[in-house]
Amino acid sequence: MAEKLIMKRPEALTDKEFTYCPGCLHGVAHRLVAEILDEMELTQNTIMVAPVGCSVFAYEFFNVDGTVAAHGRATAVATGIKRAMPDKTVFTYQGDGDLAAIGTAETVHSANRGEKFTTIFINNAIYGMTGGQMAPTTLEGMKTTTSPYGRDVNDVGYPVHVCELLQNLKGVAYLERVALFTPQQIQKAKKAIKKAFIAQQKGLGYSLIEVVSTCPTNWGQTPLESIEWAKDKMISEYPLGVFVDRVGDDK
Amino acid sequence: MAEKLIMKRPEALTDKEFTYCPGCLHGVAHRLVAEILDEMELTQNTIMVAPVGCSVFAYEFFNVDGTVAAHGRATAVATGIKRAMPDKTVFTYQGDGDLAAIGTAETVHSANRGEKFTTIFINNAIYGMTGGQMAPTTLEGMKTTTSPYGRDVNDVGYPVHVCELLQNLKGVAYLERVALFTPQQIQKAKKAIKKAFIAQQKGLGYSLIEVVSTCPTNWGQTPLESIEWAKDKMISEYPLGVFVDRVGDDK
Amino acid sequence: MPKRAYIEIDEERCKGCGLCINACPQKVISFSDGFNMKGYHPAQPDDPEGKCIGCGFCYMTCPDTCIKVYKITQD
Amino acid sequence: MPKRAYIEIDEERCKGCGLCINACPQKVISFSDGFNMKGYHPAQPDDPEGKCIGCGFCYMTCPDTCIKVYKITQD
Amino acid sequence: MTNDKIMMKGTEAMGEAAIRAGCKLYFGYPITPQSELPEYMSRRLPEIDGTFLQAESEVAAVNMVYGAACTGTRVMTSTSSPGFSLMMEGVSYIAGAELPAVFINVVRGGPGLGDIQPAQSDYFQGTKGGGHGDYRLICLAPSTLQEAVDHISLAFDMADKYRTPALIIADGMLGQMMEPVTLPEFSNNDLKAVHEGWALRGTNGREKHMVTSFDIDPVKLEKMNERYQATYKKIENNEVRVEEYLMEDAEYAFVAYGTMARILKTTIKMAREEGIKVGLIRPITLWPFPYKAVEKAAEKCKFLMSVEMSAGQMLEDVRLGVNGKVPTPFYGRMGGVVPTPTEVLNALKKEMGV
Amino acid sequence: MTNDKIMMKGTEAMGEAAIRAGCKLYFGYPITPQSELPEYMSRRLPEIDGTFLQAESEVAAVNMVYGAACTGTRVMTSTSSPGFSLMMEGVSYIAGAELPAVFINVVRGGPGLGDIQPAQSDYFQGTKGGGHGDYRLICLAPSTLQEAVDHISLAFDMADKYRTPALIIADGMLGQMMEPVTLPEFSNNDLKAVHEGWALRGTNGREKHMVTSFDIDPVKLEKMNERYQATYKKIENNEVRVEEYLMEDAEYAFVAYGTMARILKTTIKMAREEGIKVGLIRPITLWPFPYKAVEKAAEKCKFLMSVEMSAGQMLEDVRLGVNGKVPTPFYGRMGGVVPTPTEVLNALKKEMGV
Amino acid sequence: MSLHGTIVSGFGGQGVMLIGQILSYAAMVEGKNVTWLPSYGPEMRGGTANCMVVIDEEAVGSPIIDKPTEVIAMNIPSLLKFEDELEKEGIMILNSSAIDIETKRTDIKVVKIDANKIADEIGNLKVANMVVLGAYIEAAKIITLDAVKKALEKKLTGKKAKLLQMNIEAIKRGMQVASQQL
Amino acid sequence: MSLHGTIVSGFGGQGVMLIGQILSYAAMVEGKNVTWLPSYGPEMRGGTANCMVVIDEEAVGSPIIDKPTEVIAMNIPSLLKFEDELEKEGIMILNSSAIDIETKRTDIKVVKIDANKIADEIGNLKVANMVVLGAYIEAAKIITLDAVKKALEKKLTGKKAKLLQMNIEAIKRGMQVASQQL
Ligand SMILES: Cc1ncc(C[n+]2csc(CCOP(=O)(O)OP(=O)(O)O)c2C)c(N)n1
Ligand SMILES: Cc1ncc(C[n+]2csc(CCOP(=O)(O)OP(=O)(O)O)c2C)c(N)n1
Ligand code: SF4
Ligand code: SF4
Ligand code: SF4
Ligand code: SF4
Ligand code: SF4
Ligand code: SF4
Ligand SMILES: [Mg+2]
Ligand SMILES: [Mg+2]
Repeated sequence: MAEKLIMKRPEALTDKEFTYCPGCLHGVAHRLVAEILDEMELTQNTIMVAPVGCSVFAYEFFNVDGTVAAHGRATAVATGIKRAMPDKTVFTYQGDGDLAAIGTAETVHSANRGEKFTTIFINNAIYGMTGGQMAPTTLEGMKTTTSPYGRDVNDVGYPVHVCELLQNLKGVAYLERVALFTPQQIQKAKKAIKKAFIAQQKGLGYSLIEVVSTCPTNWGQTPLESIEWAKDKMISEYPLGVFVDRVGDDK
Repeated sequence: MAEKLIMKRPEALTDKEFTYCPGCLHGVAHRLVAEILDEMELTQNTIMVAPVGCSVFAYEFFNVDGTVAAHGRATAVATGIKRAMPDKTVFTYQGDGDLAAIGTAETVHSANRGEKFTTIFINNAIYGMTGGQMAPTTLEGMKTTTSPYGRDVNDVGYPVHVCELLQNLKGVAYLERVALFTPQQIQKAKKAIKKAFIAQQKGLGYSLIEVVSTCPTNWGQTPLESIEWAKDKMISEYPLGVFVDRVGDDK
Repeated sequence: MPKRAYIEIDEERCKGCGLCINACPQKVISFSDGFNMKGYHPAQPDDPEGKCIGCGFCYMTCPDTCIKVYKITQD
Repeated sequence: MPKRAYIEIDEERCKGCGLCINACPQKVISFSDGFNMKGYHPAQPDDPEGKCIGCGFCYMTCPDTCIKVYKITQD
Repeated sequence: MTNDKIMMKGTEAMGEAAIRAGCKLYFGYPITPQSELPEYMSRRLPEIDGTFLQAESEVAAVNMVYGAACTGTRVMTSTSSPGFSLMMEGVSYIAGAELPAVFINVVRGGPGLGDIQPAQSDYFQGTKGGGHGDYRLICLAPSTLQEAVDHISLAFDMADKYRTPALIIADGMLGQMMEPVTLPEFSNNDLKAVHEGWALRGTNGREKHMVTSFDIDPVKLEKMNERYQATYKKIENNEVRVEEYLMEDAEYAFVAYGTMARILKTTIKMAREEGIKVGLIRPITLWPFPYKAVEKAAEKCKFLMSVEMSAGQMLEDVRLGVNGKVPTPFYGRMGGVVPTPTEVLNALKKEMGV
Repeated sequence: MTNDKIMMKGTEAMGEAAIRAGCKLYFGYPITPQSELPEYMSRRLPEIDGTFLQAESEVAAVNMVYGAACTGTRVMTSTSSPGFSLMMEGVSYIAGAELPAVFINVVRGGPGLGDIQPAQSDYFQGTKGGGHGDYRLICLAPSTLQEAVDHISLAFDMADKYRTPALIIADGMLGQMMEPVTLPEFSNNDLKAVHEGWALRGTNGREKHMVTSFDIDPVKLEKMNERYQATYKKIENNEVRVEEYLMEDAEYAFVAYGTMARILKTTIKMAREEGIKVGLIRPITLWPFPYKAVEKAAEKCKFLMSVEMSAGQMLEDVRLGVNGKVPTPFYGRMGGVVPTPTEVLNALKKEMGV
Repeated sequence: MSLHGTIVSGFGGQGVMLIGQILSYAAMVEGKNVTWLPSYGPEMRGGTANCMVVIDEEAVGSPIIDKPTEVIAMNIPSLLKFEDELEKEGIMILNSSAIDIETKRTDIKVVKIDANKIADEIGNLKVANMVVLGAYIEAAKIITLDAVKKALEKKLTGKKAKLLQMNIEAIKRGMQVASQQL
Repeated sequence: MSLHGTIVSGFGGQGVMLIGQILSYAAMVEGKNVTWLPSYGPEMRGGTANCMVVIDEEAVGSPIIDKPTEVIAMNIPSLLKFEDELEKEGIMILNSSAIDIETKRTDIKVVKIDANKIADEIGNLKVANMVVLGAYIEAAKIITLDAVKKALEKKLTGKKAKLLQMNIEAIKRGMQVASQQL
């Protein structure tokens, strides 16, 4: 009879405890990325770009060289890094405010240029770090601290669908929307992230994984409530699926 | 026997001579907008926003209240104006560098918010004013002063298709791509511009007309050559047509 | 056939781009030999036989709004 | 049935979110009554009957990487 | 303590004061430590039929402000340091186009992402011009919540009067704290009429109006610049504001503004208990800077000590005012650290050689 | 005149100088009057296996520079006034993250859109910090094309040495003109090794590297700021550069930099022909500013006259250097107007009372 | 002593900001000068937050005090964070519903209160913070129950007015418990 | 006079910048100090552009001179723009292929040259600008033909080298015409 440790904190994470709220799925997304880095043996050759957002500390959590970009500019910073070091693996990790509001131009143009790095995009429909303001991805009617009467789509616009916006850009090599609300979804998300890194490794272009996530704190919900709410509301607004796949199935 | 003046410089233009190069179609686009303003009797109640680009002087050419926005920010400025004066007609006039490079975030978000103004977008595949640098819309392989070896789409990305990028945003009420290379196209363009202003008048949302144009000077062509080249090359990259129409046919 | 229409060109405003000349189905516009004060050879109506049909193509294509089109009606 | 698997939880790292408890198909995790130094009631393995199947759902859902999963192989 | 005092968060009190001053539009982008201001505006502006819009970025926000200001309607934005840096181009445009608008920078520790704690390290940016070109911002530095509230309508009034943007420099402490304040009455000036002569509102029969910071001809652009400079001269002549606190008998003077100044009042109390005759010059307008008050103090004090939550920025203006007459020592803390009354007292004593 | 002199446009000469200095990446966005620099780089960088990338905006460009600089590779950008304003946040981040990088601002008339003629009205922005927080840029102001070329490698070297960004302030005249220059040789320093200790290049077995301008803890952020200030102090001690032109016997002194200084040399020639003993203090580094040279001049000259293509910005530094000893009159033109030698001579005479 | 600096600290959901605000409001009602300053920022997102209330007879200079004179700790991290900073002879109110460890300080006054239990007894877990506030009022004696009542009347208006009684009840219960420990 | 300021002005396509650059290069070859400065900007997009060449025995101070000593006007707007500014006794070279009006100045030296016609005769309309340059060389006598030849050799390298002869021919023809008018 033998014991085998089959699952544990991946090597690509440092020992530092995550600064996220209880039940916040940023932590799950981190772990998945770290697992892929380990599995693909990229950890030693990776440079990451953290955003400004709750995940601003991400560059401390991953066991890779890293920096934090100005709010919204992670893909510009990654462009600079990748162009200077084309043989390294580079990824950005960004929230919806960061990527789809202030960073819109950088997102669209990095994707259009087919920059050869990967973006992990956490869509939690809110500005988490600054205390729950409306994000471009906030759902119709949803109350936030800057949409106190509920998001009025006629006044402030509709939830922005990042994958749908980027899917026609030819520079995009892999684009998928995943969620983290069940173990099954988490496994699927991991596969997606892997494909994104493969796209990068193969130099096929830009890859982005939109991770539909939660923000229990600013949604005013318990962790479990937030998961249930997201399964229902978030996924019906943000359907999961593969939008662009130029990688193919041979891994 | 009587004589009737049936066509002449519209009232909505001032007497100032255009500062454009010989044969530059910015002038035609101006005239069309001015004709619509006159026909719809909007001239007295319109506020326009000129961009930074060759049409930076546009606010002097139109006989309406006007300003010039910082490069790329015309739709943000128009948002401010329209929100302050919701009963005025507001339009921006922008080049491809302005609207699709530095102004990408403002463009996408103004469209997504369904801001109730109109954008006339001149796609001449180049930065005209600054001397012919590559634009987001520059064609594959096209030589410009910053793509001296021809636009390498693998390195700097593919021509950006603004209508295709915006067409899935629900805030958009009218979206059409037109050209100005034949009298017939010019007439069609005029109808499109009219529809865009109708969309605004009806408060249906954001309207944008992409006008495929020329830049004889920076393309290094005579005016006639530029027209012929554009008919062939520009239109095959940028197919004309209606992308969004929430106005319908009753005018 | 009686003269149906004619055009006027503001030659000082004209930049000699030739788009009107190119667009005119009746070929009744030509370049002037002289220079205007901008230094261009401006376009000029060149319709000795009164062939202009008042289609306005010249007006429509002119980027510098130099052209006026007149219709002559027989009433 | 012999014990097939078990888990360890780093209770000081745990934030008591309960996601692992919710995800466990065997319901062999529970909240501790005490507080950890972060002030939370941490999750704890609660598997007196050895029902854990080592599916790793707890590991997968835990946002704070508190959980280790061990398989017991009979060889 | 009268009944009409209420407790409000600094940012919210400023928001309410803006609404009472007739501000009709707010464009902004969230950033700590001032997000409560846009949040407050998002609740309040719809109630008065005003417009709150969260922009996609600070760059967009400042240009929306430009647009709304073109119509001569009272409009404002607020942000914190990195966000204000992003606005620099827009601010320069607004100044160049002579548009009245109000900005609030709730300064935090820098440079770069820095932190979110109170700081005063954006003084140069606010007073000398962080954007390009020869422009100035009227720059107010409130020290208490009451003053912050009062500065709001003052800022709008001056912006309208001089057709130039005004900036309120606060910091995270002033923005986040609550203290009792009296809110002003609702303004009922006819603000629309003021700008009839130039604002963009549709021609309706009159000559067209153009608003621009642009002239391709340098001679004409210089004329525009001369006009700006004439305005700035007027503001320098009329609008310098300064508090002189216990300066009558002062042998030493602190120079400090905003939160720092309020903390120094505690230091001064402590010092005076020990018999040290120290006073405070508190610039209320950072631009125009109260050079005269500083100069006057330099005539009687042994030194003027600039105390800042920065590496020493206002210090340069202090030195320009002192003009070599007496020493100008400096005490400061950086990166969001707020000096305590005691540590400044110690610094003062050290400088005095005691 | 030796054979190795060539005629090149200012911007292009600077571009070539950068390539010879080992610059491997250029990110930028076109803007007059400096677009020839990115244009030149787009031709040249591919030839040396470098990277030219036209960014979608100046905001993106400066952050690409940030990224490339994180890897310790030589990288630069160039722009003109409104574009540099847009970079202010990024510049502050780069300074805060202690990244070596080179910026060129080819200054044009402002504020706002202004015009595209040569100006010096971004002095404050460049020297005091247009972005937020307590940072400084090493700021070089070449006066001739040759000097512009020489400043490029100097800027890269200093940026590397001090791990801090450097800025070259030029203007449209310097950028657009051609004059004979000698280009430097190709640098063959091992630039990569310099930054091995901190640059982001993948861990490959070593401890991870982190580059940031961020620390949520103000005490730690203050420590970072203390490190920056220590660097700035070193630079102030070592890197002040100034030209003193005909100052030995000068009774009056001009203070001017860049294009203005070169024009003043003509003025001085004219003045001396009339027997007026005037010299020139020409700051070559605007930051660190040559306060000592100014102070020394103030000891023997009747006045120091700051002459600028601005409303008077460097004037404040001149006054800080003079410290009240003698008058500091000012002559300036704004909005892109370039003063002629004659008009400055007249201004000088007026000030002299003749 | 005329100058008080009180820190209230706990989890986001524990109502610590409100305790501080009611306290400030009450001080204002009593004609004292007062400032309230929250800690802010992503120390731990959704983790421990705190605020500082400075009450002075004269105008408040600095809204930050190096050494608090009173600390209300609602959870373990708050206790750990502030126990060292508390002034000698200072007052520490501990919410024993969430704190099962002891302070190591011996030179301070400690009041322990099982706020959740009491709140539960009253019938609404949300008033646990008011129970703690009651303990503070009794222990610190800076503001009066009367002033706090007035403050609550201002805060609880409209639909919330009906909660007033329950809140006051909670405060009184807290005062009772504290008085037994002092 | 040791200080010359020459303005070359015309349409974008007329090669005015090149005239100025060749001139500058030649001045450098001759050991003179020289600066070349283009007008730039969207005055009229694609319209008239000009450059100023300053040649001095000493180091060039200002690259802008208030009053040019020579003007080369390639089209009507250039004539109109600069005729007033030209120094008394200054030299005005007029490209009469594109200018059918007269200057109103009577206190200057004027050389008119039908550059297009001559270029056409030589066989390439593109060398019209060199014809004009020739006229300038002859009229202004600041730089020598030799220096200009050397400048052209530097400019016309590679594939363009074969154009050298034609350019020199054009310059000589321009010099001829000018010498007849002086
Ligand atoms: C220029 C600038 N603007 C604003 C901010 C403030 N800010 C920090 S994070 C953030 C948004 C965070 O939301 P998101 O990107 O969705 O990330 P999340 O926290 O939700 O994971 C904002 C607005 C900033 N730091 N810099
Ligand atoms: C912030 C800023 N960046 C750059 C510029 C320079 N600039 C002026 S117009 C322009 C691009 C013009 O191209 P486009 O928008 O396509 O208009 P076009 O001239 O082709 O009509 C640029 C880059 C500027 N004025 N401001
Ligand atoms: S605020 Fe929201 S997104 Fe941020 S850490 Fe907390 S739960 Fe996660
Ligand atoms: S440069 Fe091009 S776009 Fe601009 S005016 Fe000339 S032809 Fe038109
Ligand atoms: S109206 Fe028609 S026919 Fe007449 S000149 Fe114009 S284009 Fe020719
Ligand atoms: S189209 Fe207009 S500008 Fe062009 S040649 Fe004809 S009249 Fe002249
Ligand atoms: S491994 Fe599976 S069965 Fe075992 S504790 Fe975890 S979730 Fe439950
Ligand atoms: S999921 Fe992780 S953090 Fe949450 S309760 Fe379980 S072990 Fe603790
Ligand atoms: Mg988010
Ligand atoms: Mg264009």
